Amino acid sequence: MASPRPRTYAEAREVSSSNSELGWWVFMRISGLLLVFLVFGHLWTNNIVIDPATIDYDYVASRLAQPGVRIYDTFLLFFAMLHGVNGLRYSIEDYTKRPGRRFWYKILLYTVSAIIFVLGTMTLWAFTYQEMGDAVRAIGATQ
Amino acid sequence: MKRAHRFDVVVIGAGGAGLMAARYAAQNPNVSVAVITKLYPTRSHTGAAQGGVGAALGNVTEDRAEWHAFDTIKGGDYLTDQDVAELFSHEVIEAVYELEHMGLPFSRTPDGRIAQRKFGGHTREFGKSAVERACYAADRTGHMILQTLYQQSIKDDVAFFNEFYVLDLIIEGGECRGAVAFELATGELHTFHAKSTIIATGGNGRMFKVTSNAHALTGDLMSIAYRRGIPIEDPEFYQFHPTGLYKLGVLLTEGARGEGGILRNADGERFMERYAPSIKDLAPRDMVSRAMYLEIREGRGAGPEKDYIYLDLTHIDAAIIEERLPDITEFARIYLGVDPVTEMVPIQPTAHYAMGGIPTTIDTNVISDGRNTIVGGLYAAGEVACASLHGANRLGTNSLGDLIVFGRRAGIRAAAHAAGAEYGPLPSDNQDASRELLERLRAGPRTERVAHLRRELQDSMQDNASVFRTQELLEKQVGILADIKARMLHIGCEDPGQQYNTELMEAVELGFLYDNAEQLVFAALNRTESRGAHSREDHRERDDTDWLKHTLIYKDGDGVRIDYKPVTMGKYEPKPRIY
Amino acid sequence: MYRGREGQWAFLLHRVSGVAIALFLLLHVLDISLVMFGPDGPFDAFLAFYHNWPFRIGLLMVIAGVVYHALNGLRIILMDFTTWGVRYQRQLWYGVLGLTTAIGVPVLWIVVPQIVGGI
Amino acid sequence: MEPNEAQESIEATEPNELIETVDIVVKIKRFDPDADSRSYWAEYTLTARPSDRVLDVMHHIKWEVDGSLAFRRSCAHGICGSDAMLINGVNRLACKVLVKDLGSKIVIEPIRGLEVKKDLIVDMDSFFESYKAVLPYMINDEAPPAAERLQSPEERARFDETTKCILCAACTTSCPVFWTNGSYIGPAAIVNAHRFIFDSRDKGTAQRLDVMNAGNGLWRCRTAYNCTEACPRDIPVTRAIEEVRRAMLFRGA
Ligand SMILES: Cc1cc2nc3c(=O)[nH]c(=O)nc-3n(C[C@H](O)[C@H](O)[C@H](O)COP(=O)(O)OP(=O)(O)OC[C@H]3O[C@@H](n4cnc5c(N)ncnc54)[C@H](O)[C@@H]3O)c2cc1C
Ligand code: HEM
Ligand code: SF4
Ligand code: F3S
Ligand code: FES
Repeated sequence: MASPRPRTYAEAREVSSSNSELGWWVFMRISGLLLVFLVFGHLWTNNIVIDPATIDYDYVASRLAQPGVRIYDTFLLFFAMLHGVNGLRYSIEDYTKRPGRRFWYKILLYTVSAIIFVLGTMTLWAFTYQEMGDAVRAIGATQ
Repeated sequence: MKRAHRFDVVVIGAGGAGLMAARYAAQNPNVSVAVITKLYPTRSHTGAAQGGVGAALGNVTEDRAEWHAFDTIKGGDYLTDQDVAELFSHEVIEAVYELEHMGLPFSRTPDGRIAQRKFGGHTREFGKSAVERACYAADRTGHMILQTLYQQSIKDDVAFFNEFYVLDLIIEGGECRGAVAFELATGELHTFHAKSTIIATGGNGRMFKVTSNAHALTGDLMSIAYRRGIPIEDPEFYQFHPTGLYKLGVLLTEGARGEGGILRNADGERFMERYAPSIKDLAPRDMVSRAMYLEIREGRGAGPEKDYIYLDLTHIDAAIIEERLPDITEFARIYLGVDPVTEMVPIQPTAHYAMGGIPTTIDTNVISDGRNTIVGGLYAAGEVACASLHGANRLGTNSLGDLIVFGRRAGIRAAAHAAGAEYGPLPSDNQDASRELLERLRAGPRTERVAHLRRELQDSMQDNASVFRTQELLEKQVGILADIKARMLHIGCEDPGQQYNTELMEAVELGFLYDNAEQLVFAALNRTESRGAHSREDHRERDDTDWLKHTLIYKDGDGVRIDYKPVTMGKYEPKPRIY
Repeated sequence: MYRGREGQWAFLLHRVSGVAIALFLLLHVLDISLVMFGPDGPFDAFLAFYHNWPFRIGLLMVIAGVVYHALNGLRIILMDFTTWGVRYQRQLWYGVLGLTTAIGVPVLWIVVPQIVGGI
Repeated sequence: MEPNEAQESIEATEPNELIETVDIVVKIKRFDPDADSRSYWAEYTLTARPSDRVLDVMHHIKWEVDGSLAFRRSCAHGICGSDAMLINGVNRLACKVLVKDLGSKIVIEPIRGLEVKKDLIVDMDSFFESYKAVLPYMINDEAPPAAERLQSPEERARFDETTKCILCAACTTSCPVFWTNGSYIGPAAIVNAHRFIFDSRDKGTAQRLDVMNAGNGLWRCRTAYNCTEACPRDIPVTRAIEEVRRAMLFRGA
């Protein structure tokens, strides 16, 4: 009745390839500390200071047009993504028992997060929203 | 898993003695070593020992090996073989240092040495005053010995067969060629072919109702050797420790009285004043146990059944109790719901230690008769063995010393023997006796229950053959044993399974226990004197002219045969044992 | 169910809240990135989806989760780097719960009408 | 119940409660590899003394009711580590918990996360493999002195608590991370590594830390404290884990 997952520590060592757990553990703590400020700051400005129900394209576009906000959000995006994705990895490793399945879940997680991270970065830096608004309006006008 | 194994050295038992033997056998590069044990090694009862291991290191005050040897001989009521005691008291010093080098975390003196404390019967200058001789690791010395030795065996990569019950020894032409064992996990029999076999299976305290011994201590190999024609030496000398928790037998260390604890009867009287006016509650174990029994028998026992004594610690500072006796405080609180700080603790003498066992030479070779004829390739060490270090009564802390000294000797000797020997041919029917035994027990009619017979055995041994013995009681016990023996033919197993059939094992163990009881009772019946732990009310005096000799009891058909051999004397002439 | 004590529940809540926030984060970045498609793009339509009832309640829980996760994260860091953090881990956890409520209630006071009111 | 039957059912007796008995229901999760494909609950109704150990109750069932019930035990007073079980939702030693502390309903299951072999007997080999992985023995190749290696009482005190471990597995099998991730090395192994890492005589710290630094080593611990609560020897397990982590973080610095 051989179990497909490594049951003993010795077996697990054979299948584990990285020794980076220490680094991630430290990172979770440092990023966690930073996130306290970043996340609460974010919540404060977007949920307390302004009523989120009033949020619309113009509000977001106008905020993203400010370089300060861009830099702030970049930090938030970067740390929250790494912190959160690594945290999700912990869960995958703890709850998926078969090494094969575990591998594919992680690939899926990393792919999705990479795409979203790229999207997020593009949102922050690829355009100025002035230009973008103009361009869109221009397209609309030609139709 | 294959069921035939071949190792140069096979060790049976993984307590202090077995692991020590395995370690030193494994040091010999020319031999392969395996350990067979019915429990996982760290479950062995060596782990229960609290007090310490006696060795004359002299770390606290001056001490000498000679003094230790003398104390051992006197403590053993002169039945100790004096050459063994001399050798022991010197080698135990080395052995303790070796344990320390293996990493044993001894408690320390302020200058960083192994800490030592006083213990009953250990004195300086041949009885002048108490000496700090017990080397200790807090109140878990045995636990640390067991752990340290197991750790070493991991380092040495010793092969273990855990949860394998040895059921038989293969003895052919005066030589041991290995053992047959039952694998608990699968229910299969395995044969271990060996050049040297070391027996280190511990005690047999479970033949009594109230005992400090583990459930696993059923004297298996004492019985197996006996069935294979090897005698048992001095089985009548069985030590009762005075302070076991009422009905449970869980041990409360001698340290409790060392810290000032007092024994009281139902009337609250400090009765030890009557029995040992000078040292009172700190008299030797056998004396205190006897006094407690007398009190109970004369109706001064406490409790609804008037069958226990109180250990009174209430006058001692609460902080001292908590700090120095944490374990026993916990035991009393958990198991009896009694808080030693404010209440008296109900106690009873508890069956503790077998001084006798499989007879060996000073080199741990098992011998098969009174002329010291050696059984080739067979060794024994630890509580199961009797090199006769403890004589008629063991001193506290000398058992752990025994394990490490004689365990080590056994390992070295057995490996040396194996390195120079060939495998003797294995009889083809080596498993037959074991298979028959198991089949009989599996298929038995079950008109008797194992648990009931065991309880009867334990109760009657406690009543008739424990602290006090008389011809009448012992003869009565002979009758009871005969009855139990006959009824044992009717036991059986409800569990038809092969895997982890613990019921079957208990049935086997009952048979072993029975043999141990038989050895004890017949030897005790014959010995018409009182010496050390063997106390005959009808023969109250020690009798050196007729009885300064070791018992050897043999299985003889359906009965027993008793023989004697002389005690090895030395520097010390027998004197009355006065403390 | 294993009858673990405070530590077990602290861990479980931390993990659940962490996963919830992380999943929300992925979604949130996705929705904000829709801004790239301009004012007439799918952004506002997506926001409308946020106004679904189940989603609003989920959002409230995520916010509460963030507060708990952040505070308990600080508790974990204290335990990792100080001996008294371990010794008083239980008290710290009650502190975390208390503070979560203390911060959470006023925040919800402000946020609930906003979220609920914006129908 | 006849009077002498009552006598038989007990080994432990609290003097004040000698006559007192209680009716209890014991539910045991059973599994017989020779007959069953899955485990089932068996229920036993019996009379016990409030001061009986759970182990006594189990013995009563085994000895008087159903001989096939399988469990491990030896010392019967909490020192050998054989009988860790999941009793009323918490890991404990059956010989160290009394009926009166549990009430009239007792639910007993095998400890979690290790393969069940029969009834309450689980596979301990994999547990011991994890223990062995941390090199739990003194590593010091320097020739020892003729007498003992010196160690001050303060140095000795540094690792006192982790020397108490009896390898009962109550901690590891109470850990929520271990339940779902059997390759986590587990608190018991870390406790035993701690015992050597903080021993001034040992020189194997680097090797041991390397082992525990690997993928499923001690960074897996999420400080759930179930291990600390479960330890029958009162070892501050989580604290020991944190100490080893810090040793790892700041080593060689
Ligand atoms: C509560 C208590 C406190 C004590 N305190 C002290 C003290 O302070 N100082 C002191 O010096 N002494 C003390 N003693 C005595 C001492 O601890 C024991 O005598 C000693 O530990 C016995 O060790 P051992 O190696 O012979 O056997 P054990 O440690 O009992 O080991 C027996 C081994 O044999 C195995 N075994 C048994 N039968 C079989 C079989 N059929 N097949 C395979 N394997 C088998 C078992 O699995 C086990 O591994 C104490 C004893 C008790 C009970
Ligand atoms: C606000 C401040 C935050 C702090 C102080 C913080 C702190 C921590 C810490 C210390 C851990 C490690 C837990 C452990 O090792 O036991 C952790 C885990 C985790 N965090 Fe955060 N975190 C914060 C915000 C976030 C955010 C914004 C997310 C989501 C994007 C997140 C998701 C996670 C996840 C999924 C885990 C893994 C949980 C587990 O495996 O048990 N955290 N956090
Ligand atoms: S640390 Fe405690 S719970 Fe864990 S194995 Fe050791 S004694 Fe048992
Ligand atoms: S229960 Fe598990 S998560 Fe850590 S603190 Fe104990 S090992
Ligand atoms: S039987 Fe030994 S710990 Fe319970």
